[in-house]
This record gives sequence, structure tokens and C-alpha cells, in this order.
Amino acid sequence: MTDLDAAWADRWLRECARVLAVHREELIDLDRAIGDGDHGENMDRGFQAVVDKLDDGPSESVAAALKVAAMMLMSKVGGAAGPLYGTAFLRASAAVGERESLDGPAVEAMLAAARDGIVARGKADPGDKTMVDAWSPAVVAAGRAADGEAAFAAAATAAEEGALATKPLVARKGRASYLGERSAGHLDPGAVSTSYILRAAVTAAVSEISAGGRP
Amino acid sequence: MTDLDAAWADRWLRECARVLAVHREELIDLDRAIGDGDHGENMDRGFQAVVDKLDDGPSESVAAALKVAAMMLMSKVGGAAGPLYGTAFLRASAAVGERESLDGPAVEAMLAAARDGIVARGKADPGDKTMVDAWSPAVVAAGRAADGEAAFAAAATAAEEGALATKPLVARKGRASYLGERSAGHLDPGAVSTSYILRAAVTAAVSEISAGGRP
Amino acid sequence: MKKLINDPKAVVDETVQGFGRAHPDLVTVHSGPLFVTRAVGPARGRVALVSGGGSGHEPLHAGFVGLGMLDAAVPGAVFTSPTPDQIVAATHAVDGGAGVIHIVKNYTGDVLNFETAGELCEAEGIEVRTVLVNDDVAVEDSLYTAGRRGVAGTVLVEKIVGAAAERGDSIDAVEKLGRKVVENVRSMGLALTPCTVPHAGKPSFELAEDEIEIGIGIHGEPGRRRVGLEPADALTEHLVTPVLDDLGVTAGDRVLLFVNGMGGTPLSELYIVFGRAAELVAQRGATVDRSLVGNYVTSLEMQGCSVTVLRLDDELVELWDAPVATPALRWGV
Amino acid sequence: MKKLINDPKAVVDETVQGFGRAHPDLVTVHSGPLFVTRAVGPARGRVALVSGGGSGHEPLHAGFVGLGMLDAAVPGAVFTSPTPDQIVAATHAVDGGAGVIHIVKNYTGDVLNFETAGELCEAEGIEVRTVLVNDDVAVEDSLYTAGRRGVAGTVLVEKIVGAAAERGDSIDAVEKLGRKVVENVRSMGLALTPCTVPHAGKPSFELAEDEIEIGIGIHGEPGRRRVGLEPADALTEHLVTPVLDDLGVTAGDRVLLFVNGMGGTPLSELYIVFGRAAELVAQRGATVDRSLVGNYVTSLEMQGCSVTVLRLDDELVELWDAPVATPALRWGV
Ligand SMILES: Nc1ncnc2c1ncn2[C@@H]1O[C@H](COP(=O)(O)OP(=O)(O)O)[C@@H](O)[C@H]1O
Ligand SMILES: Nc1ncnc2c1ncn2[C@@H]1O[C@H](COP(=O)(O)OP(=O)(O)O)[C@@H](O)[C@H]1O
Ligand SMILES: [Mg+2]
Ligand SMILES: [Mg+2]
Ligand SMILES: [Mg+2]
Ligand SMILES: [Mg+2]
Repeated sequence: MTDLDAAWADRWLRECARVLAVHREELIDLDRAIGDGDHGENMDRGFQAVVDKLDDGPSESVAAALKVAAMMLMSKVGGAAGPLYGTAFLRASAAVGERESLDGPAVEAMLAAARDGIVARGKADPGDKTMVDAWSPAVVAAGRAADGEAAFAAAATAAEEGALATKPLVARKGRASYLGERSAGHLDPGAVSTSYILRAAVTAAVSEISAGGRP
Repeated sequence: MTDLDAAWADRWLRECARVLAVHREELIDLDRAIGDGDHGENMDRGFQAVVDKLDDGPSESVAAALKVAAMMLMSKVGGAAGPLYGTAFLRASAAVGERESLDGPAVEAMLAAARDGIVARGKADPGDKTMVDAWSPAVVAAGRAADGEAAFAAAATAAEEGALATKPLVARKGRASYLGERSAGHLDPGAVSTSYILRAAVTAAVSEISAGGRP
Repeated sequence: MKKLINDPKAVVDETVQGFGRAHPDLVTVHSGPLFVTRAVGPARGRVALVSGGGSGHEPLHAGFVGLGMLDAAVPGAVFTSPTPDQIVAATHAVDGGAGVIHIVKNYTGDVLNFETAGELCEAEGIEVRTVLVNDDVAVEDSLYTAGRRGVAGTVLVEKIVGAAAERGDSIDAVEKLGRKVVENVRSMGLALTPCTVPHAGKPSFELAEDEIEIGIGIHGEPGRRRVGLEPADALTEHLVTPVLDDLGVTAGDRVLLFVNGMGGTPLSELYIVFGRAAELVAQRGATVDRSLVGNYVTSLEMQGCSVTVLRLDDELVELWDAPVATPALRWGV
Repeated sequence: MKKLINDPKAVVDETVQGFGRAHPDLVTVHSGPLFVTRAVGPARGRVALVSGGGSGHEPLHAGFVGLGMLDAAVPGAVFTSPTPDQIVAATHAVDGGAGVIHIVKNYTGDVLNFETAGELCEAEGIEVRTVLVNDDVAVEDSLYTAGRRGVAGTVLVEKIVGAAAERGDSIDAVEKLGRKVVENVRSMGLALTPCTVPHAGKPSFELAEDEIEIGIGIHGEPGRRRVGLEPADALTEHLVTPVLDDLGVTAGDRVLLFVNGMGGTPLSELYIVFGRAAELVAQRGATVDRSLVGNYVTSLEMQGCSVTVLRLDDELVELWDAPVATPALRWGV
């Protein structure tokens, strides 16, 4: 079992960048279907900027790494996802505080803070077909695990299921809501990118070899 | 053998309108290949206007009918073809003068006057891939026939052959000339419309039943 | 994907740089972060106007920077709202001490980024007010959506509010006027073809040769419904009727009628639509007092158009007629 | 064929009527025969300017009727020059006794119809002079062609000659100035897509997804050659180099750089082209003193652009900067 420490946090963010680059086109296509086709491009650009920043040197703490991510996402992503993920990582960083590494309850608290930040900014309810539909079950699932790695594993799986469950929903927030009934039948891109981000935390915990940026 | 008189002239112009409406798309396509795709539309619009004018009542003389055609073509066709055919019919009308009906030499003189008018306006030489390549052989062929109907028949056939012979030529006048070498391999639309106009004169002579306008 | 571009990632930068080179007398381009201001300095002593949003809608917004209209424009990536740091930098650059108005189109992304920027500016002592434009009547059920989108009406808001800021109105007055214009402007659009975002490389939606998408926004997103290919007169009615109904235009009203091209539609077709739209306005007994026809709020190379109607009164007419000197809209000076 | 039109045969009429309705303060539309004049009466005591040509190039020519530019415009059928009776009627309507200049793009059809009209006007005692615009360097061998075509440079001729007519220059002076502008302006264009003439219903030519047509005119006619899909910078060079070479632009020259859209190209792409074109001008040691970017001389919905360079001197700059108030070009008033 790996410590979810500062080095892990750096690996997590780099793994996010790798995975989002891999899934760039998929997220673009999901967003083309019910939005404006930029989500994959936005996330790829944002996390690539995070990696560029991390290249300056290893982060001093988990909180420091998460704060770097927050600032870069906020200033490089734009669109709806930028402020939402930016706020999520900023609140997550604050929730982690001085902790050197994360156990199960700390992961749950961190994810809950992130989710609350997204809801505070975006005012979406569960079922509105947004990234909240991935974050909410993730927080609940994380609460059932004892150690940090298991908490993230449970959260990622719950987020994946939450993302899949957005398919039949009619969107009520964000750009997809303009489609009305026509938004049903498609996955929400932000919920899918959320599941990639949480799964990346597990990958980073399992494999200690840093994944680097773009493949 | 029919008299090429005022009634024939009216039938000729109506037959032109009918035939050019039938061949509207073909002439558009020929002009799309090496020009701007309006020749069929221009000729159809122009001769339809001639027919509308003729509907006011039968022409008093061959010259009068041809003058009506000249004025309507000049004011309804536009493009290169408008002034060229307009001038051709104006000069033809003048060449016919007071004649009540046309014999072979009169047809030759009329076609020569039309051709000269086109050359005076457009300054094209034979071989430049223009309507002149249909008119020039038509004038020569008409000179070999004794009666008017035979003169038109010979002229129409020569114009058809002249039009076909424009295919390999590189255009040196009109819009097609901008294509340079790429103009070779296509018939000149104006030469083709000329051959339809001359053939219509024969049809009008053979069949005394007026063809009317648009089919 | 066939476009006059170099690297899809550099499209916005190269566009804005070329724009700056073409209009050095009117605008200045700032980089790191990217924004555009008037060529003259900040708005000393008067309210300044900042707008922005995703790129791909040119000339919106940078084309409307200049005397009598915007003080700064903040271009985001294509169809992606700009980031707070860009908006903060632009707000700082033009603030002349009398406060800054942010004109924001109602999209979640724009709202969130401008909101964040506004909080940061306020924290630094700049008074910021927001005028939210939401003129798109295609979004019917705002209870179940993020609310109506801001579309072509934005140009009218920027022009009229800009004239008020230019003549020295207070920030309260300018903000109030902004809300008044927003309350009186409505739009609706349609598409004949989709558009292709450079980084996506694929059309934003598929549309058969005989289908029209009605109720589109300005981001290449699909609309609310499809109809068959109909004559321009019928299509124009699909747009004008909901706009006039929603705005409640009645006999005696004076309006500004704006037919906007989506980028790939020839001007000739916009005039055909304008002619029919003007007839429909006249049928209600209202008068077209002012008009605007052209490609002002576009979706890249999309073919289609939108119709915008603004209810006028003497004040709005005066401000509409006031001098404006921007790259895309100019008169009186 | 997907277009915002009603009857293909009525496109020109409906466009011009809609145009007249949209700009009643600037222009008046006359029917039977069809032409457009300024809303104010004839050009009393000064030289009047009439231009015209096939429709489908909007805003050319009617969009340039107004103070400081044209007195009348004569629209033909789509891509078909107008007829002599239209031109004669327009010339009559604007003649103010000091003579009329016909600005004619060099196409056989336009030349022949304006020539015929000019003869008829002269016979009625109106002094008519013709300024023939032939700026298209894509037509190389004018010995073997109908001569160079008139394309986007026409706008610059109309603006500058219009300013001279407006300030009261004599017909000799205005005609001489027209020739000077023509001698100093060159253009070249390319297409990414063809266009579809409404009455033809089919694209004017076929172009693969990775082909560009270089050296096109403005009537949807094919160009001189095809190249593969290249970045905007390389494509811009294909246009700018022949233009600068033919005009003989050298170090120290001042130029007006005009990037014109063919109708379906987004403004953003035109600015990318402008940026590169300006660099290429600078590389020769010349200065871009004035600029124009936009869809001014179009080919319906064709995607593509042309680059025009006009060599400037103090006189031309002064006339370019002079006030103009037309639907499509406006400043200083
Ligand atoms: N109000 C909201 N609350 C939570 N998430 C939202 C909200 N609005 C949008 N989103 C999320 O943002 C995603 C879209 O992000 P993105 O495409 O990058 O931005 P934009 O919609 O501005 O183009 C959606 O799939 C959705 O998950
Ligand atoms: N200078 C000329 N002399 C004789 N015929 C010409 C000349 N220029 C063009 N033409 C004829 O005109 C025809 C094209 O007519 P049309 O398409 O109606 O006009 P435009 O070329 O103006 O579109 C050509 O096919 C050619 O036969
Ligand atoms: Mg999106
Ligand atoms: Mg033609
Ligand atoms: Mg977006
Ligand atoms: Mg033509």
C-alpha cells in the first residue's frame, strides 16, 4: 500500500494529464453531442498546463500540489469546467490542510469539499446531468472505505457508475440544458472527465512510477 | 417549301425560346465547366422575354420581328451574350430591310451581318472558342444554297459542326479565356446556343405550327 | 476540415494578432494574458465597459472595442469562455476610477469565469457590475435550463451601453440602462449547416441536405428542433414570430430590427430575410425605426442567421445613433 | 442546394428590396429597370459615379452607394452583368450636369453592356467616361485572354474616386485619378470551396477535401491551378508574392493592404491571412499604411479570400481617409 503523500499527489496530477490527453477526442465527441465540443480540448489544455507547472520541481505537500492544479485549471481551462474544477481543487487543497498523507476519512473529507465547491459555484442538483452526478456518489462511496487508496478506488468506481447513469437524464444545467429532451441518450462529458480524474488517483497510488504528461 | 416571311420569323423566335428552355440546363453545365454557369439561364430568360413581347400581336415584317428580338435580348440577357446576340439580331434586322420574305442570298446576307455585328462588338477571331466559331462557318455554308430554307439548313449544320469543333480549342476571349489551357476539352456554350438558334429557323420553316414559349 | 488557419492551437492568438495589426489606430492587443483594449489609455473618470467570451464569434467582441462602445474585450479559446486572469487584467487596464461594467452572455462558463474575476477585482478595490445578456427565446423553459442564452442581442447592448458610458453616465445609470436594453431585446436563430471547431476537426452536428436546425445558439450546438428545407420567407417566420410574441410587440411600437449572419451566409440572403422580417413587424403595426444587417455575432463558418428585435424609445434611439468608432461598427465619427 | 432564398428567379429583386428597406436613410431602390441611388437626389454640379455588375458579390456594388462613394449601382442577374437599359436609367437619374463616370470591372459582359449604355447616354448628351478595373494578377497572359479581370480592387477604386467626385473634381481629373488607382492596385484570390448559383442549383466546380483553387475570379469560375491543402501562411504567400511582384513593391513603398473574404469565410481566418500578408509586405521594406479586412467583394457563399495591395501616396491616403457613408463602408461622418 502506497502513502498518499506529496509525491503521490504529483503523480496523480500527471496521470490526470496523461489520461485526459488519451481521452481528449472522446470527451470532445461527447461534448459535440450535447454541448459545444470543447470539453476534451479544455481538459487536455488545462492539465497539460498543470504538468508544465509541476515540472518546476516536486510539490512540498499534498495541499501544495492540489493548489497548483487549482490555479492552473482556473487560468487555463475557461468554459464551465475551468472554474468548477478550479474551485474543486482549491477546496480540496484547503480540506487537506497540513496533512502529510491521506487516510480514508481524509480522502472522503477532501472529495466532499471538492463536491461542495462545485455545487456552490454551479448550483447543480444531483440528477441535473452534470459532473455533480459523478462527484456525489464518489463522496458517499469514499466514506465506506478505511484507507486512502481503497477510498479512492471506491470513489472512482462510483464516479464511473454515476457518469454512466447520466446517459438517460435530461440536462438542467450547463450548455446541454438548451437541448431539452434531445440531451437524453448521451453521457455528460464533465461526469466522464470526473471519473477519469478519480481513477487517475488510484493508478497513481498503485504504480509509483510517475506517468509523465502527454503520451 | 415555306415562305420565310414575317409569320415564319415569329415562329423562329418562339422556337428559339422553346429549344433554349429545353437546353437550359445543358448550357448552364457547359458554362459551369469553363465560365460562370449562367449562359442557359441568360438565354432562357432572354428568349422568354422575346416571346412575351411577341404575344402583343404578330410582327408586321421579318425585320420588325428581328428588331423585337434584338431589343429584348439586349435588355433582358445581360452578360456577354446579351449585347452580342442583341447586336446580331439588330444587324440582321437592318440587313433584311424591307424584304417580305427571304431567299438564299438574303439569308446569307442576314447571317453575315449578324456575324459581323458580333465580331465588331466582341472582337473575337475564329478559333478563339466563342460563338463566332459557329457563326462563321454558318455564313459560308448559307452562301452555297439557293433558297432560304436550304440556306438555313446548311447554316445550322455548319454551326453545329463549328460548335463541336470548339471542344479542343483554348479560349482567348470571354470568361473561358481566364482558364488558359484548362478551357480545352469543353464545348463553348455560346457556339452551342448559336447552333440551336439557327436550327430553330429550320424547324420553324418546316413546321408551320407555332411552337409557343416554354414547353 | 478546410480552413485558412495554421496550427489549430494557435488560431485565437493569430487571429487577435492579425486583428491588432489591421486596426492599430483603434485597438491595442495585450498578451500574457490575452485581451484587447482601445488604442487610447484607460477610461479616465468615466465608466469602462469590458466584455468577452469564447472566440469564433468574430467580430464579437474585439471588433466592438473603440469609442462609444467597449473599452476592452477578452477572447477565450474557440467557443470557450475566457479565464478569470484575462478578465481581471483587462478590467485593471481600462478602469478609470468610475467603475467597470462586465457585459456577459448568459452561459455557465462565461458567468462563472466573470463571477470569479469580478470577485477578484472587487477585492482589489475596483467597482464591478455585471450586465447579463439573455436574449435567446429559443430556450423556452428557463426553469429547467441554465436560463436563456446570450446571442446576437449582445451587440445592441454593447453599442447602447457603450454610448451611455462614453457620455459620462454614472455606473448606476449605465448598469440600469444595461438591464433595460436586455429586457427589451430578443433573438432567435437557425442553421443551414453546422460549423467545425478547429481543435475538434469535425462538424458540430450533422444536418441532411434538406434539414434546417431551428433555435440554435452561437456555439455550433444543435438547436431545439429540425424542420425541412423551406423558403426563406417561411424560415424567417419561424424566427420572427417567437421573438415578437415573447417581446410582446404591439401596434405603435418602434423597433430596431437586426438580421445577423452566422458567418457563412452571404449578405444577399440576409437582406432577403430582413425584407420578410420587416414585413412581419409591419403586420403587427410596429415600425422598423433602426436596422442592422450583417455578420456580427457568428459561429465560425456556419450558414444561417438570427433575427433580433429591440424595442426602442427616444433614449435608446439617441444612444444607438451616438457616434461609434470600432473596427466592426462605425458611424458619426 | 441549401440557401435562405425563396424563388431562385427572384433572388436579386428580393435582395435589393430588402437592402432598400434596411437602409432607407442612405439609398433608394428604383424598379423597372432595377437600380439603386443615394437617398438624396442627383449629383448637382459635380461628377456622378455609377458602377454595377452581376449580383452575388454583395455588398458590391449597392453597398457602396452613399456620400463619398457611388451615386448609383446597377445590379445584374447573379454573376451576369446588368443590361444597357438599367445602366442608362441609373446614369440619367444621377447625372448632375458635370458628367458621369462608369466604373466597370473588366469582363466581356460588363464591358459590352456598359459600352452600349455609354453610347446611348452620349447620344442623349450626357458626358460619360469609363474607368476599367483590371486588378487580378491571376490572369497572366493578357495577350491571350480578355485581359485581366476586375476583382476586389474595385472597392478601393470606388472609394477613392468617389472621394474626388464628392469634393468637386472635374470629370477629367476624376477619370485621371481612376486610372491612377487602377495602375497601382493588384489582387489575387483563392477558394477553399466553390459556390452555388441559385439558378444553376449545383456548385460551380468540384474541389476535393484537400484541394485549394488558386487564382479564382469572383464568379465561382475555376482558377488557374490547384494546390494541396496548406497552412494559411503558405496559402497567403501564393497570393501576396505575385501581387507584390506584379506591382513592383519595393522598400520604402507605402501600401493599403486589403484582405477580402469570398463570402463564406469567417472574419477570424481573414485576420490570420492579414497578419501573414502584413509580414510579407514588411519583409520587402514596405509599410502597411492603411488596411481593410472583411467580406466586401464576394462570390455568394464561397469560402476563400483575396489579397489586394494598393500603392499609396499622400493624395490617395487623403482621399481614402475622406468621409464615406454607405451601408457597407462608413467613417468620418
Ligand atoms: N452548473 C453546473 N454545475 C456543475 N457542472 C456543470 C455545470 N454546468 C456545466 N457543468 C459541467 O461542465 C461540463 C462542460 O464543460 P466544458 O465543455 O469544458 O465547458 P462549456 O460548457 O463552457 O463548453 C458539463 O459536461 C458539465 O459536467
Ligand atoms: N468577345 C467575344 N466574342 C464573341 N463571343 C463571345 C465573346 N466573349 C464571350 N462570348 C460568348 O459568350 C458566351 C458566354 O455567354 P454568357 O455566359 O451568357 O455571358 P458571361 O460570359 O458574361 O457569363 C461564350 O460561350 C462565348 O460564346
Ligand atoms: Mg463544452
Ligand atoms: Mg456565363
Ligand atoms: Mg465551451
Ligand atoms: Mg455571366
